Amino acid sequence: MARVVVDVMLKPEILDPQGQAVANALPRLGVTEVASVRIGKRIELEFTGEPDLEKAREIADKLLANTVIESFDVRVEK
Amino acid sequence: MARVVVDVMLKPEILDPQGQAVANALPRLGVTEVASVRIGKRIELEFTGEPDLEKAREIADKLLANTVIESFDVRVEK
Amino acid sequence: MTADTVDLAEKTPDEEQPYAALGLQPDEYDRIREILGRRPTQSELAMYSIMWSEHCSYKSSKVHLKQFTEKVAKNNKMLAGIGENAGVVALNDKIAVTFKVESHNHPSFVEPYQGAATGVGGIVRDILAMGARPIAVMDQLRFGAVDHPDTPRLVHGIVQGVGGYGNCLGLPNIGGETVFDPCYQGNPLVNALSIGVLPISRLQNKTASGVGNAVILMGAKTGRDGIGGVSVLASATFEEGSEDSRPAVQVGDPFTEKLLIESCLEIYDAGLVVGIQDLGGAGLTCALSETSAAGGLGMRAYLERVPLREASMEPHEILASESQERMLLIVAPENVDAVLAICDKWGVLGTNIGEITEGGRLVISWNDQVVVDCPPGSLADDGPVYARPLREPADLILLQADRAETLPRPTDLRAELLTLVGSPNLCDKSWITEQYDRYVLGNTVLAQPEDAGVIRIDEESNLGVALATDGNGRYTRLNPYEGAKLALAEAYRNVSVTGATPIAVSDCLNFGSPEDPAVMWQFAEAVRGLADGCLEMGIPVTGGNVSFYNQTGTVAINPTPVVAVLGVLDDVTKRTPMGFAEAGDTIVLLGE
Amino acid sequence: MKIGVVTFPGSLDDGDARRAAGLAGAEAVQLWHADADLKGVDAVVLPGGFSYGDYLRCGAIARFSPVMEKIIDAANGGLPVLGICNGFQVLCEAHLLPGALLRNSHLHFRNRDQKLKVENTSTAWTSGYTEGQEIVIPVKNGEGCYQADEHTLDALEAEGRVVMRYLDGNPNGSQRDIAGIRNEAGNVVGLMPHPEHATEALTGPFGGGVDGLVMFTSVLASLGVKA
Ligand SMILES: Nc1ncnc2c1ncn2[C@@H]1O[C@H](COP(=O)(O)OP(=O)(O)O)[C@@H](O)[C@H]1O
Repeated sequence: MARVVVDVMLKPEILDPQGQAVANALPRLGVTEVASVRIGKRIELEFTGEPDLEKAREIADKLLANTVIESFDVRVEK
Repeated sequence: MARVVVDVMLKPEILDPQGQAVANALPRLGVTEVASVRIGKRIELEFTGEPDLEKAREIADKLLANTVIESFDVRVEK
Repeated sequence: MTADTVDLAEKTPDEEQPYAALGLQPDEYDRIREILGRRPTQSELAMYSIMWSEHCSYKSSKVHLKQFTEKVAKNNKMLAGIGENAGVVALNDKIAVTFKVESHNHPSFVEPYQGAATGVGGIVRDILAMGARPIAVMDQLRFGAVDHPDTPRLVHGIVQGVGGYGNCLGLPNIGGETVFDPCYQGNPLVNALSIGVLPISRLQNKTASGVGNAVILMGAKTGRDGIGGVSVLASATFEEGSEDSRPAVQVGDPFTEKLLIESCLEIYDAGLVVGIQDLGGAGLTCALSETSAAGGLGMRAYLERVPLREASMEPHEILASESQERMLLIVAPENVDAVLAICDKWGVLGTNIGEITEGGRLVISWNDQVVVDCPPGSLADDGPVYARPLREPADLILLQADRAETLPRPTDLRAELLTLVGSPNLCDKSWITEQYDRYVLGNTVLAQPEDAGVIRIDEESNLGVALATDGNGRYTRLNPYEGAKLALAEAYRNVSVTGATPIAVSDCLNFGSPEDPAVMWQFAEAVRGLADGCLEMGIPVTGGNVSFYNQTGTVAINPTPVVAVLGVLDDVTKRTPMGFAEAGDTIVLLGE
Repeated sequence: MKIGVVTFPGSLDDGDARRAAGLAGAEAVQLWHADADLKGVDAVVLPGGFSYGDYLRCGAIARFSPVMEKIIDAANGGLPVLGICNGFQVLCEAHLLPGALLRNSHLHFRNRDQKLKVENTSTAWTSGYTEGQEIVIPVKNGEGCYQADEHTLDALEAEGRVVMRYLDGNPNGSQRDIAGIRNEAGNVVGLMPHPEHATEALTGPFGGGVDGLVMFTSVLASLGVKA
């Protein structure tokens, strides 16, 4: 089966409290070399036939991402 | 700055109610060619200096993934 | 794929079987062979090991729990009692309530969020199985020291799990307990209570009656969740480095459970079901054997029809799976289509997986291979029963001798008070309760910070119920008999002060290993205390749960019986909230 | 007057919304997500809950249900629509209201009695309040943090489309303390707090407040005016 991966991330100008919470926790784990953290979604779509990037983009635009606040990226995973 | 991406997905044997809900919704949007959907997290770590894969793996293992139910994958994004 | 079939078992009597690894004793294994007249198949061995585990068979507690039915005067308000999924008490000649408290301690240590979430999900299905609409939940939590490095993981995960599941299910959380004590460090307690209401005419049972009736599996697909979880998770303790043997964790899907509730209620109201059983920790194994044992008939089930999440699952895995959000229904053939139509309306999977047969055998096949053929009663009812040795803990005399009177008297009362107010056990709990929905369903009359939760049950008459739970491990450690009575008395008082009349009790008995005579003594004493207390108060124990093996290494937790008392208010508008109402009111101290 | 309350799979406060409609004097009508039929109702409430489990994003899947297609058309035609909590999220996903509701800034679900200031009374649902009135209504959500770009926020403020604002502490980190907004016409309102939980003294916020009932009596009054 063919897998298309849709990465959905909050747009840069939107506050990401979850990412921030992780970033704030890192120094407590002794990690000081990470400047920022953003958390988004990774969505794997298994197509029954050929992976259809166009279709995936359409699904992402309509359902998987809310383009008011999120941007997305679509790719076939080998 | 150098970005390391950590993909965190539920282990295959673990129930993914989110992915299932999306998969069930797709036919209503007229999409019939997607057999299954899995939803996980995509986490972007911006390193101040060189991207440190080892460090990222350590952070993922300790903090970003719950290894009881999730597995993760770490890579540098160019 | 081929499986270990009954035929094969007959032909290969000398095959070595890993019964010990499954938690069965040599004599228990011998009894299984005797019952079957041959060696068990792999699937049968899995089923016996699950059903005869402490968790399912109550083999160490049975002899003591008998007191709950023997000591209490017959109560004609009790419509279902111990042995059913949950006790049911009539409030009047039309309406009844059902409630129960249950533990999910070990899974919550492994995966706090999912462990606690599925704990809530499990108890709610017990309530649903009685024919009731679940109307509220409560949670009783015990954690280790508040400043221990592992405590945040457990507290936040567990509280979010309780909230995540209950909130998404739309059940108000009307109270609970939060206690920090180092004795729970490696073994937190997560007890959850649910209450439901039903018209008496809708009361359900788990009896698989009526030869030819269909067996319908409803709800989530079956996956490799918690395979062996009952025997491994619930009857063994955690050791360092046991990660590898951890079975896959159950993940809860409250959305599916919500649909399961709505579809089951619609099926009940349409009168379409003969018997029903929830799938809990022991999955299909328990549901198939308990329903068929209760009916006294036989059952034929076809495992290849069970919808699977992973096609590669083997028959014993399908039988042992602890996948959540499933129910088993017994339905007359002419009603099957109507049941499946209701499932479809709510988007819930419904699958006909078998039928009731004559002959008193539970026969389970998988792709035409018979993998189980046994008398269901031998699984459900005839498990081993132990009268384990009891011995008063050796240190008890010393503990009791160390009396409060010998402590130095405080000189600075202000500092004492501040210490008390600041202690994690006495401080404000709203940081927890604000994570729970108390308003949903619109019938919550009292909840946090009140002594008991009060729920309106009937909008016309304002009939309602009050619920409180209490337990004190430290008291119970010092004197288990009195400790259990104290827990009962406290919950009883908390219910009474709202203006309700207490009518029934449920309990969750959290103890260490029953194989330790000192723990077993604590258990026996606590049960005796609770039974005597209930007799004195004149209210029955309608059901509950025993959780053994709560310990880290060989050190048991403080014995912690959690007691829930249910009360009835004929008119909830007359409830008494805590706190002073008006200036000028007289303050009276009652009691000694 | 008939107030329709939609039941999506996973709706939780639908019964409460119907009860509130009844207490206000309306006939409550249950609308099923899979029916493309509004049964002739005069107003619609999208209730709180976790429609479709709130998986993916709150309200994202509900937005595509058959009943929503009808509601979107009717709302554009002036039908009064109130989205409460999850309903607010659905309205944003359906683009009947601008912006989006994100995870609470403190990352926790929060349930408390919330003080609010009524900012705008020129909507079908708030006409019974007085401008500036302070009310108490329960809030309970995990994803109630209202977000929109600065331009949209400025426009909402300028056009008086912020309907309610949090007072004495913002429970979820929403921008400009926004608790609820309306569309340009004022027939569509989205609100994070739950007015349906403040309609009976017995079960309402501490102290017995019934401030939420006004939202339901308001819509009846505004319908009466029109009729
Ligand atoms: N885990 C919990 N879940 C729900 N409610 C809780 C929980 N812990 C405490 N509460 C509630 O918080 C309030 C105060 O609890 P507590 O301090 O234990 O009171 P008390 O000492 O009077 O029993 C009570 O209403 C109780 O029901």
